[in-house]
Amino acid sequence: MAVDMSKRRTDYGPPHYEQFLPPIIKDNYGKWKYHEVLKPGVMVHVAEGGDKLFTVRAGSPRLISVDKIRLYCDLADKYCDGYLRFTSRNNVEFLLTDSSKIDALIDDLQKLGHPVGGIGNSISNIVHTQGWVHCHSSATDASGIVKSVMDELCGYFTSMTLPGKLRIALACCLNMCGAVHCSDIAILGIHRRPPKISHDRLRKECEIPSVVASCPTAAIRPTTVDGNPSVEVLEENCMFCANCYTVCPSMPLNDPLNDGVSIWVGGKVSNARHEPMFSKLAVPFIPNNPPRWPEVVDTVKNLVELWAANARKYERMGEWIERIGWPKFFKMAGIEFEKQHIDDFKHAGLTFKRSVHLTY
Amino acid sequence: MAVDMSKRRTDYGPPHYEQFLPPIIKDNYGKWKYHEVLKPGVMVHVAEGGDKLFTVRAGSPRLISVDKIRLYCDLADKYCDGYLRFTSRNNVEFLLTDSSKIDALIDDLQKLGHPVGGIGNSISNIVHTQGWVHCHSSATDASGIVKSVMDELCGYFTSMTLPGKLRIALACCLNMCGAVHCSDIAILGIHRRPPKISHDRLRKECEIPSVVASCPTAAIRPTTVDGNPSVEVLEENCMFCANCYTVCPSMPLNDPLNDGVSIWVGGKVSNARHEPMFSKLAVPFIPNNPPRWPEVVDTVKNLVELWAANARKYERMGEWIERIGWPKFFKMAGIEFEKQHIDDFKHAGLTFKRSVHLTY
Amino acid sequence: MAEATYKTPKLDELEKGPWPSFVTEIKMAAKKSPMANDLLGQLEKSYTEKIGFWKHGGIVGVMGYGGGVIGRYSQLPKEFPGVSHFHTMRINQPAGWFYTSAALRKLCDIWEPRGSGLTNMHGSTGDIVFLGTTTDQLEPVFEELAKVDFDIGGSGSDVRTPSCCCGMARCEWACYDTMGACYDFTQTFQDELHRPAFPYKFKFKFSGCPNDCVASIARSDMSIIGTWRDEIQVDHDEVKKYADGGLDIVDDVIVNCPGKCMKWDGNKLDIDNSSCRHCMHCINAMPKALAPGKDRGACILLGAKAPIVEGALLSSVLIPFIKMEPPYQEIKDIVERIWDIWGEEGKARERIGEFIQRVGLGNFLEAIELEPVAEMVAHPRENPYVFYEDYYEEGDEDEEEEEENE
Amino acid sequence: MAEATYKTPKLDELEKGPWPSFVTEIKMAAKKSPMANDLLGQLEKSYTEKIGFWKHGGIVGVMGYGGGVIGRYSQLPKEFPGVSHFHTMRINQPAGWFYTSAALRKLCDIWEPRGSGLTNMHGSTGDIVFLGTTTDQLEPVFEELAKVDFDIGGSGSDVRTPSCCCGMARCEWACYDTMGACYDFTQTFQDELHRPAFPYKFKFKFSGCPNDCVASIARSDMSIIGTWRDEIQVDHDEVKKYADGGLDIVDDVIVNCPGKCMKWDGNKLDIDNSSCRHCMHCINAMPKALAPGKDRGACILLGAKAPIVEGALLSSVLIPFIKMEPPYQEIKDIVERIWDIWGEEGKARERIGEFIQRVGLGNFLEAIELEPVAEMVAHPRENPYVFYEDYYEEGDEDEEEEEENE
Ligand code: SRM
Ligand code: SRM
Ligand code: SRM
Ligand code: SRM
Ligand code: SF4
Ligand code: SF4
Ligand code: SF4
Ligand code: SF4
Ligand code: SF4
Ligand code: SF4
Ligand code: SF4
Ligand code: SF4
Repeated sequence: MAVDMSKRRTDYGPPHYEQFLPPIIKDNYGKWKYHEVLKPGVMVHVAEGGDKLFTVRAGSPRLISVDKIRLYCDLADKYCDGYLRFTSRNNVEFLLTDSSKIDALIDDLQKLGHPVGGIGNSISNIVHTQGWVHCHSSATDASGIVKSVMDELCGYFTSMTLPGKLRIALACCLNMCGAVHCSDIAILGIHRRPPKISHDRLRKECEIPSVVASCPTAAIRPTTVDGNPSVEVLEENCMFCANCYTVCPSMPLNDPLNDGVSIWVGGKVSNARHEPMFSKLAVPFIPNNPPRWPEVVDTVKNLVELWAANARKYERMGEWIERIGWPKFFKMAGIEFEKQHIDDFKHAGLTFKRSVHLTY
Repeated sequence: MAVDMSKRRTDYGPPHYEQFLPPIIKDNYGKWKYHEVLKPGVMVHVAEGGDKLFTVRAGSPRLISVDKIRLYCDLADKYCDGYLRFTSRNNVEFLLTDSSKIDALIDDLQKLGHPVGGIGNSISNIVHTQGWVHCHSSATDASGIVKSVMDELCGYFTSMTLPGKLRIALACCLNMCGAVHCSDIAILGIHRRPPKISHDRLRKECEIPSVVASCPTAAIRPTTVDGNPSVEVLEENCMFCANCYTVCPSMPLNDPLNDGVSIWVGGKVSNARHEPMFSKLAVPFIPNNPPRWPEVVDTVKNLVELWAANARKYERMGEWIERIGWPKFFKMAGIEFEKQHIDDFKHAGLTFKRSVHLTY
Repeated sequence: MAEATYKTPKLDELEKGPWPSFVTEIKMAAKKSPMANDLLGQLEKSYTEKIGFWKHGGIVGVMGYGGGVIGRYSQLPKEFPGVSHFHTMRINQPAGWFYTSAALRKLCDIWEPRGSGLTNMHGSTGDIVFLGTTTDQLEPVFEELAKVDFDIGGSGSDVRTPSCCCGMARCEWACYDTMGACYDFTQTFQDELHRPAFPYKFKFKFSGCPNDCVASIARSDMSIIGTWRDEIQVDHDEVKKYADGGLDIVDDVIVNCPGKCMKWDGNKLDIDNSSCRHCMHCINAMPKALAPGKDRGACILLGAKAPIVEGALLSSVLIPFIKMEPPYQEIKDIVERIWDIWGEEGKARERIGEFIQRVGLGNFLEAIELEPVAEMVAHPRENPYVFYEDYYEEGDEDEEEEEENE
Repeated sequence: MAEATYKTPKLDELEKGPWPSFVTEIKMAAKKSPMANDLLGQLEKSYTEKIGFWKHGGIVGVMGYGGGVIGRYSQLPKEFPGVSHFHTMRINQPAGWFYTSAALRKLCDIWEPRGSGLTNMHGSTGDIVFLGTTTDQLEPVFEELAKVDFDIGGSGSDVRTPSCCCGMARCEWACYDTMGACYDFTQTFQDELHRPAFPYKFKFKFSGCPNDCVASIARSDMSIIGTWRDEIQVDHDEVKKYADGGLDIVDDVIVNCPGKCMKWDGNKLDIDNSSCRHCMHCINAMPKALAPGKDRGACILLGAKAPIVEGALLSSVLIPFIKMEPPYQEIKDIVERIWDIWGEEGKARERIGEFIQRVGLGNFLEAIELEPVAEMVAHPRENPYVFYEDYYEEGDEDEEEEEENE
């Protein structure tokens, strides 16, 4: 592996985006006037000068093979001079100038098994993470739940019947690689058992002071095990965040009996109407039930449909719940309010109801 | 002082209120139908059966002599069979059944120097505390500022021209014996110099561990002075709360050069419309300027008039500011926004602006 | 009778202006009381030097009681001997602050010869404050008070003198009998009021409706606030009269409704009571037309306090709705359970609101044997740091399966 | 070419249903790649045992770079030798995720022979994720990438790969050139991106307007969100058309306006722009009729992050409004000052948002030489715990008086 470092090219950064822009975009860059959603998954952007750019959006599993990428390329070549893009929610978009080609493209996408939709008042793709496919931390799988949930909600991707946008995210552990903390509905993998310490390995792999310092609740204390320095965990102080594991491999939390999923609701990111909001705990625990996590799918579906049936136009999940109040939400959703729903972390007191603004 | 404890009467509690209620109230207890404000300081409560109770409310300095109480009694005897009460904001109220006597009572009250008003959309009495009259903790006087401010605002007590109620409170130190933390406008006495430790006395008077524990910012450390155990204060960690002084008399914070007053706005208690809110810092510091604290009086008056000129009907100070936004409030009030306005205590991060909902 | 008369040029400034003057009051008392006179002197000095001249605290009281008197001594007893002792006595006010002139005159007659002749009507907590006397007068004053049926109030780490709004005595909105409840609680907790045995003070305040005219949600450890759970009573004719009389039903009432639950078609007011937040605004705006419902009771909240040490708190919901009927046993039982756990595990100078935040509301509820309900929180937790309390060990697998099969 | 084929009854279930299946993708790749094939095997085992089988981390990379590769090893290398190494490479995506088929094909041709043939298009941060390869392939892949002008992205305690919405390329609401800015920042901070030297990661995300289509306010340490400060552009005829077309201007638009600053008389929309909060809602609802103003720029916010360790944060306002013009020097200077103080005083694994909370926003602003403005806070402090920084000593009296006389 002897490489001549002086000749080696580094720090050149990504290719400049301009070379990937279709001519119509180059011509109208910064000159778009308005857009219209023409039908599910299809919108047109009209430029000041009148040029029209048609976008066709298709769902994607995000985890795709190079073969699939090449198939996307084939479609791009066939319909839009090879120009395509991906969205911030991992959908694929084809950029057309000729509206007469839209239907044929949609057909081809559907044949390929990629539903067209996700634009406007629909459910878009689920932002998610690695899960058992790649990550050491995961308390659940990511892709499998996403697939199962989207199978069930696909009709809301390919139509535009909802009151507003609804954004779902999944993260397979508390690190929350994604948008889980600010999503209309969030699915979060959780551990529920304190780290199992391998004292032998810990001695070699980890720095005891940083392990102790890593714990947000000070549950970890230095101790001596069989005459060797190690750590112990005060189990009643552990809330299973796995920050110790991130710092020290000898403290795994993964545990098939106790890992599972929690469901969160009411977060949002956009500034539209209401300021951005965090997601809040709805269902504290659902056991992992691969391959299709039916309880998770049901719960999410019920939440979507409850919102769809009751929210006002434009009202995101959190805005709706804020209007009707959390007690009513729990009642309507048939979810029991439990001790776990009550915040008990640092700013807990600020979440207590400090008024008599109640509904009965 | 030898007292026969067995014969001594204790724990009998306050007299039963019923003996102090006028017959009209006994008759209509719990049977009031509605009320109307007839003119400043005068309202009528109408019972289901039609009985009418007239209330005349007069301002009071709260600190009153027994002579004044007797004068009140004389008026009560003259106009309403000896029945009177005090309000939760220390005003005095006379309870009449004969409306023809109202004007004469008002005349007599005014002769006595007690303005009639404070009902409806007016400024009521200032809730306040002891100050230099009685308390060891005070960073300012209470009664003197209250008198000076009320002299200036008296016209708003005797009229009903404001958009809604406006409630002012004063506390002479951070213990906040009163409603300062939830008032439309609050005047708060503050220290700005760390405790001056009398090491000699401390040794005798105070328990060092409780002194150290008393400090919310951990600014106090045990130390040795001239060979004796004592404490020291890390001055840059001290925010002058005087909790150490409450626990230990040898650590006074009172200091004529640095004590003074801060002004807070936007708090409320009632659940009407908006949930109750805390007051927020408007003016970090105004030096003590007895006997009439003209800078404090000016500041409060300006705030009242700014609110009166701009708030919508019913809108309390805090509701108004919330609608227009704090940046605009600071601009309109001509108050410079400074480092001190930014929270840096425990939940500080939750007060940062975490959206782009800004006005320009 | 006064031993020295002071020049008080600064204080004299405070006799000017339209608002009644506390200086005039002190001067009035000073004519008869050397105490009040020396108070004038010391206060003028404070106004000149910009600092108070009182020593720190001092524990004094009446026999058998641990609270109700605030000891106070001058730093300048030689200069102002009249205020070398200047203790205040807190006298438990009658509920609702109603008096007869006869009762008040008796109090004056007790206080004039035995104290400064100065009072606060009333203190912030609600007591009658007798402002300034000497240690040797405390017991005699108490003796005299007993004769006229007035007892001493709270101070220190005890139940503080409860207070309440005038409620049913004079307000059409009272959803329960505030004065009745305030008196009843005061009597029940006489021992706790007079003998400090808690980690810190504990205040009760009773407001008849969500307008909260005694600021209970901001200033009492337990706030009992009247409310209703059925429908707002509407007199449609009277609504129309308000509209005709110039009230802008949309701008003044509907736009301000936090429940966004009212509609007005120009003729009829329609309230979706299931979304009403019981804020009182519409009722406040149209007292002749609207009234709280008929199924009335109170919401019980816990934990308000001033900022020292952990920052100010408003009370938070403990019982969303409860009927208020004497002897209020259910509430008192809960109060006792609260005091038990707080008394046992509370730190010195830790108010109940701070205690709950430290141990966690969920744990606290378990200790006082109340079920958590969603009304207790503004919203469920946002952080994923949940203390799940049990986990399966490897051997438990069968159990788990059993559970699943159930 | 596959060495073993696994029975995957559980995973096969995930090939059913209308949504495209990742299992199908892995199977597609498995036809050519033993890595992908063994991934199938190990994943089926995870689905059976309900646990992942990856070892903890592992530091691998390409020469001269400290980030961009996530090391991953199987716990079961004997059972699944194909994934004994299974590192991911993060490839810096082109701004806005625009591609030509030609460019994508080149990437596929690099990855197919040298990795699993599996990708994420894209990772949560925005990178092209090459999913799974062996240590010895890292350097060759990088070499090949260099030839087609793709560079590696961030990981570890460095600048993470910046990302942006499509902005001016396809959106009429872009208030600045997100793609231009994203590219420019990425190029400027190449060193910081490739060589981790911070206390922790630092993410930039660029959104063209307050709709924030890359979730910058939730997911980036520095969020650059387009906005405007003059008046919303209104085409009144088009508003009328929306109204005629069935949009309920009052219920759908006005009631939802957080600034409460719109009026509609049935014919004309009136906006009080001085109260507009720039939320975008009215513009979103009527894209043909309304548009952001012409004086455009961005609001810069700081500090978002996921919950570990101190709880999740949204970014908070640092610069309420700034014109966005290359080379964005003023912003970059501030960024450098932020990194200086954070680099010096930040604790290991302390994100900038946590750092600011620890040292205090006021102190932080002083360190980076920015004046505090009211736009930075939702509201001023509620607690009275102010650190006043200077006090007068007794000797200062004259000074004080001097000040007063000035
Ligand atoms: C393509 C994409 C940007 C990109 O560069 O990739 C995009 C594009 C558009 N967004 Fe977005 N948004 C995109 C992610 C987002 C996100 C981020 C996310 O979901 O993680 C948000 C914030 C979501 C949140 O609040 O949690 C987002 C919040 C919005 C909103 C505000 C919605 C709301 O009511 O809260 C609008 C306005 C609207 O829909 O009327 C909007 C509007 C739009 C418009 C109409 C803008 C335009 O004129 O072109 C675009 C098409 C709308 C659509 O998809 O319905 N876009 N948009 C992203 C598509 C993701 C996808 O595949 O579904
Ligand atoms: C007499 C008193 C109760 C008592 O038992 O002593 C009382 C009596 C009434 N209050 Fe009050 N309130 C009294 C202190 C309060 C307080 C406590 C305080 O100020 O410390 C509050 C909470 C203030 C706050 O939010 O900071 C209070 C918030 C209200 C409100 C809600 C106002 C709002 O818009 O926020 C109403 C409703 C209204 O005014 O329409 C109300 C209404 C009323 C009514 C109209 C109720 C009635 O039907 O009799 C009474 C006369 C109103 C008036 O004074 O304008 N009362 N009221 C108190 C008079 C104090 C004084 O001398 O000024
Ligand atoms: C007399 C009174 C002020 C007044 O002028 O009205 C008062 C006076 C004192 N209060 Fe208070 N408090 C008084 C009502 C309050 C209230 C208001 C209320 O009860 O509605 C509060 C805020 C509500 C609360 O309880 O939090 C209040 C919060 C405090 C605190 C802070 C307690 C906390 O938890 O934050 C202290 C400090 C302490 O307890 O050590 C305190 C301490 C004190 C002390 C005993 C001073 C001390 O450091 O020991 C003061 C004695 C002054 C003196 O020389 O007479 N006082 N104190 C009020 C009692 C009169 C009465 O019985 O009617
Ligand atoms: C690959 C990716 C998830 C995905 O499937 O897309 C990912 C994967 C990992 N993330 Fe992440 N994060 C990824 C985007 C994010 C995001 C979202 C974003 O950037 O918009 C977040 C939330 C935003 C944020 O930065 O706070 C995120 C918050 C974390 C955290 C928590 C950081 C915190 O301050 O709270 C950790 C823990 C850590 O850093 O030790 C983490 C750690 C990790 C590690 C390295 C696991 C670890 O403990 O060391 C994961 C490696 C998984 C693997 O085996 O490949 N990842 N991570 C994303 C990067 C792909 C890309 O470059 O495009
Ligand atoms: S959320 Fe957790 S388990 Fe999932 S990819 Fe991120 S770090 Fe790994
Ligand atoms: S999982 Fe989290 S709470 Fe539990 S010991 Fe580890 S760091 Fe502490
Ligand atoms: S606020 Fe402070 S100084 Fe004033 S009476 Fe209360 S404890 Fe004393
Ligand atoms: S005044 Fe407050 S912050 Fe300062 S040393 Fe005393 S207890 Fe600590
Ligand atoms: S709190 Fe309600 S019931 Fe009591 S006086 Fe005020 S308005 Fe009337
Ligand atoms: S009480 Fe308040 S919330 Fe209920 S209808 Fe009236 S204004 Fe609305
Ligand atoms: S953030 Fe704004 S500018 Fe960017 S794509 Fe979304 S709507 Fe358009
Ligand atoms: S952008 Fe938002 S705040 Fe501004 S006028 Fe439109 S809806 Fe109102």
